[in-house]
Amino acid sequence: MIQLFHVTKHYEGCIALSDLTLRVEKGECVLITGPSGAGKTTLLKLIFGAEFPDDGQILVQNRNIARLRSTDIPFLRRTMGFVLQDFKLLPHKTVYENVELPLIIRGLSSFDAKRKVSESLRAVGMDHKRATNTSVLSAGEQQRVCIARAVVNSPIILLADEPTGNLDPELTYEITELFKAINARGTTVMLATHNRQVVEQINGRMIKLDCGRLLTDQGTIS
Amino acid sequence: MIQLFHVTKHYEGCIALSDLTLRVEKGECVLITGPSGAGKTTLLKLIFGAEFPDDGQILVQNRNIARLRSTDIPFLRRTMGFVLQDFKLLPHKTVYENVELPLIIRGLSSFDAKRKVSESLRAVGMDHKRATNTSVLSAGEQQRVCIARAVVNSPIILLADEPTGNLDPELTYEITELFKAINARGTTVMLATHNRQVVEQINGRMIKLDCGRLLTDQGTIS
Amino acid sequence: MKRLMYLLREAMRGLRINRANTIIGIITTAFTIASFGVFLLLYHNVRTITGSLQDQIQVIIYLDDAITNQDKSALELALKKETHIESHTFLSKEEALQDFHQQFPEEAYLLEGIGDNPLPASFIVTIAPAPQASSHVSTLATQVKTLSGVEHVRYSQDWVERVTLFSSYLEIGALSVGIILSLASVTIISNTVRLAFLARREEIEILRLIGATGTFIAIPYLIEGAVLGALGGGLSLGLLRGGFEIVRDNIRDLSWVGGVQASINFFPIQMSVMLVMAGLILGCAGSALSVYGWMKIRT
Amino acid sequence: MKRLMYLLREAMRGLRINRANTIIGIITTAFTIASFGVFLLLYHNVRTITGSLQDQIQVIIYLDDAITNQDKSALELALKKETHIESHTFLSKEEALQDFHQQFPEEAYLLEGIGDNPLPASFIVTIAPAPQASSHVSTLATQVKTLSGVEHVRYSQDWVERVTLFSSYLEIGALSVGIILSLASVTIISNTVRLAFLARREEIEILRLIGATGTFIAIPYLIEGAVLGALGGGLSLGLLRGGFEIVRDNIRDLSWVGGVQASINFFPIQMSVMLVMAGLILGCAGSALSVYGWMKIRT
Ligand SMILES: Nc1ncnc2c1ncn2[C@@H]1O[C@H](COP(=O)(O)OP(=O)(O)OP(=O)(O)O)[C@@H](O)[C@H]1O
Ligand SMILES: Nc1ncnc2c1ncn2[C@@H]1O[C@H](COP(=O)(O)OP(=O)(O)OP(=O)(O)O)[C@@H](O)[C@H]1O
Ligand SMILES: [Mg+2]
Ligand SMILES: [Mg+2]
Repeated sequence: MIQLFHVTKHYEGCIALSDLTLRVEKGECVLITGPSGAGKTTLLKLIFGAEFPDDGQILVQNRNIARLRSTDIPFLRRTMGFVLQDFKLLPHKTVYENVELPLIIRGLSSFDAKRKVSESLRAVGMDHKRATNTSVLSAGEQQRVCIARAVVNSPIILLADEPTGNLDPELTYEITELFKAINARGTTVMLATHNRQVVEQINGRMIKLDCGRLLTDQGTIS
Repeated sequence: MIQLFHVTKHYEGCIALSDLTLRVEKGECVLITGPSGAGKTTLLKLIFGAEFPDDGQILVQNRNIARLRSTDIPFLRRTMGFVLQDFKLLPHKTVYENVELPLIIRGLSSFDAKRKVSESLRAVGMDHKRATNTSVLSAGEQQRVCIARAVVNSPIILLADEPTGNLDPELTYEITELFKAINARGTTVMLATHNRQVVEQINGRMIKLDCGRLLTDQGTIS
Repeated sequence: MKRLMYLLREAMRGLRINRANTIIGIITTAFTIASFGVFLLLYHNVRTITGSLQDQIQVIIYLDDAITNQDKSALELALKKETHIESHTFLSKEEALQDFHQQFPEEAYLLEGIGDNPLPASFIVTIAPAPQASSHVSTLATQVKTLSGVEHVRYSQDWVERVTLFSSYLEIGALSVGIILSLASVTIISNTVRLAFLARREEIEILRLIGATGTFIAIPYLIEGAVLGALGGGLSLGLLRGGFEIVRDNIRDLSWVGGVQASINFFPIQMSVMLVMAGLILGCAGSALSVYGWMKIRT
Repeated sequence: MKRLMYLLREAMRGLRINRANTIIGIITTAFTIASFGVFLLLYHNVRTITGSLQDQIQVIIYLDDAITNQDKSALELALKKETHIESHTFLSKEEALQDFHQQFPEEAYLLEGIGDNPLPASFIVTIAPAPQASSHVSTLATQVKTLSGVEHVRYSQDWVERVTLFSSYLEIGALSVGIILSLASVTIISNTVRLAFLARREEIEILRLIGATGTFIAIPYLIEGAVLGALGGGLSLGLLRGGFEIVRDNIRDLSWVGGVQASINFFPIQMSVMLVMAGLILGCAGSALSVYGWMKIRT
């Protein structure tokens, strides 16, 4: 599903990832941990095609991201869901419109869209705020809308970057269960987190990064 | 130091705080917890003068915030430090410039400023990235710069909103220790958090909010 | 359907939300197109005026008072054979005197004291408008001068050349100004749209992350640019019309250029429509320029 | 010191980073000021031209050929006493003929056949320039007409009135256009700065959170506005100068308005400086408008 071969990514004056080789099978759930600035976000961004590696190859669904034409990237992205660390919700739109957007982009019929959006908003407990502007939501609420948007179109791959950083323990539990359920339906999940609770609850394969290096890679598909 | 009398804050279609009465003494360290959307951020924003209450009175350092002229607010703010949940760093400036800014605004001499900025950057472990643009930092790094900026001018009151949401357990420990040290020097600290580790480590007075209501208020100055 | 609706709604929202930006865009476009329009209007009118002036290039052949009827018929025959001549009329001594009284009533006293009519009879020859009209005039003049019974031939060589020269000057001027201002228009609109763009940079980034194609992202901006440009073009038309009316009224009031006033005209309707269309196309082009330019930089 | 440095650096950074915005701002300001400048230039020149034309209001008194020397001296005395008259010169019959030959060489044949010189002697009277000059002219004319030995008095009543009218029209026109365009300038600059503002909205919010005063936040924008306006004013001066040279060259080339060309002039240096200063002040005002307007809304 996802394969990285000797991937290196430099930024001005800092190495975000160095010589990383990794293989994630279809239907796996992988946790990525590591201290602040270890390269977790960079890793996820590379898989999503939001950054390009300086060196090495990245295969996602058997396509080489580094060689993909820029016009093909949107279509690859439509098969993935992404929960960003800084949310990236459209600020002038309501919760509903934000979650609906990936469906509009895919050209889904209005009827189908309505059902799917409501479903995923309910799953993260944000259905009661569907008509609210996202810019006025609390941080935890924004994070949940983000998760709803990522899962609304049943993606083949779900990438989540610190998805519970602004959530209380109870919600963290529920959201983690949601990720587990999505994974159980066959979606490949990669989850960057600092949260011990999440790590314990998922209890699956865990990759540990430090300063852009792969430190440990424990456990496989449970 | 900080007193709230029957404070109520409505937003369109939702009550963020209702009839809250609270008293925080000088030198106290208060933890604010509660589920997502409980009103923690709103409470801190009211104390900081970034929002105004619909009803009730707020006294900060014996000044009534609701009655303060808008030209006086900047001067009140200069005595406070604020760590925001969404960081709010100036994106086109370096780490150093961001932390220096509160000092420039206060008109501090260049020599003093240099020392203070370096000190607080070292405290959060971001001194090695002082020349980096804040927009390219990882989330945890941004959060730490935010903390450095809040403490650089030894504020009388320090308000921190989820300051460890993007930090790994080790850094969370260190930052929490930093807050404790600042509190020990006489600064009043109010800290909104979901993190059990932080709650246990500080082990002080804890306020629990839910749906804008004060649920519990346990413990006093330890 | 849903997608189309979304794109249209986005374009309208863009115009509404960035109202300041929209208004600036329209105003700058209007001003640029209007400055171009002023030249176009000037050119348009000078063309028609010089056209009608060139229609009236005349050679006046004054006849000897003692001309024989035979010489007169010979001269008339010669004029008829000349291909560059459009028409000719005969003006007798009496008609000439009448004309003089009519045209210069104040100077009429000049001729009062003199018993005899001092004005000669003449042929007034109108040259057919042609690119080389002025050279035809001079050859005709030298030919006719040699005929017997002709006292004097009058035509204004420089005046004809001057009109032709001015007309060609204006043509070059209008063309170059037109090109420069078109470029300016595209630049200004492109900058305006780029600003709208910068203001919504994050939105675009988010859309890309969700998997929107470049076209999907660009369309609202292209629509915005087109609407901006068209409105700017319309406004410029209004400005031009207003300015034109003021100028015409003043000219009429003062009746300084008496002969000319009748022929000052606004653009015909097709040209007006074309001006608005030009705004629309420039707006779209400006948008495209900045949208695609910007997208190229970003992944 | 450090604060001042910071504010200046911020202003420069604003101009540099929002380069598109800056350029648009300068161009729009330049265009607006230039459009105003065109009117000012026109007004300036028409003022000087009509001024010099009004200097030359003349009344021509044609004398009877049979005038006695006594009548002539009486007439001259009367002219000398008249206060509105600036100067008068006598033109004898011979001089009149010479003048005619010089001025209308082509029409000279008109007078050839006639033995006697048909042109009368005349006094050419120049009226002192004054607001009521045209009324003085007509009263003078009626007075002089009754004197013996005067055959005819000629003056162009309408022409004088026309010049006065045109001059006052232009004054009103320039004033109203000036006011409208000044408002437009302020609006455009204010919008431009507001855009710069919107683009940096978050920065301002952050500064407020850190405890910056309104003044501290506003100063860089005010400097930006002033620089923008001044550069716009300078550019407009350049545009005007360029346009002016082109127009003057064309006028000279064509020598259509021969008498006028000498008196077409660009602004004097003080007026140029004032134009740039106007840009600066408008820029600053526009900035202030949008900065303070915006800050009022926000806490
Ligand atoms: N665009 C960029 N330019 C320069 N440096 C960058 C850029 N993006 C990231 N970095 C640096 O690369 C390193 C890794 O960043 P990354 O965001 O992957 O960390 P992370 O593991 O996600 O950290 P966190 O837990 O704090 O989110 C950091 O030191 C960061 O400063
Ligand atoms: N400007 C606003 N307009 C409308 N509603 C708002 C606004 N700001 C906050 N709210 C609402 O008020 C409620 C309380 O928000 P607040 O940010 O205080 O929550 P919080 O306790 O900080 O939550 P979190 O833990 O998720 O950060 C939320 O439901 C939020 O949607
Ligand atoms: Mg990260
Ligand atoms: Mg909050």
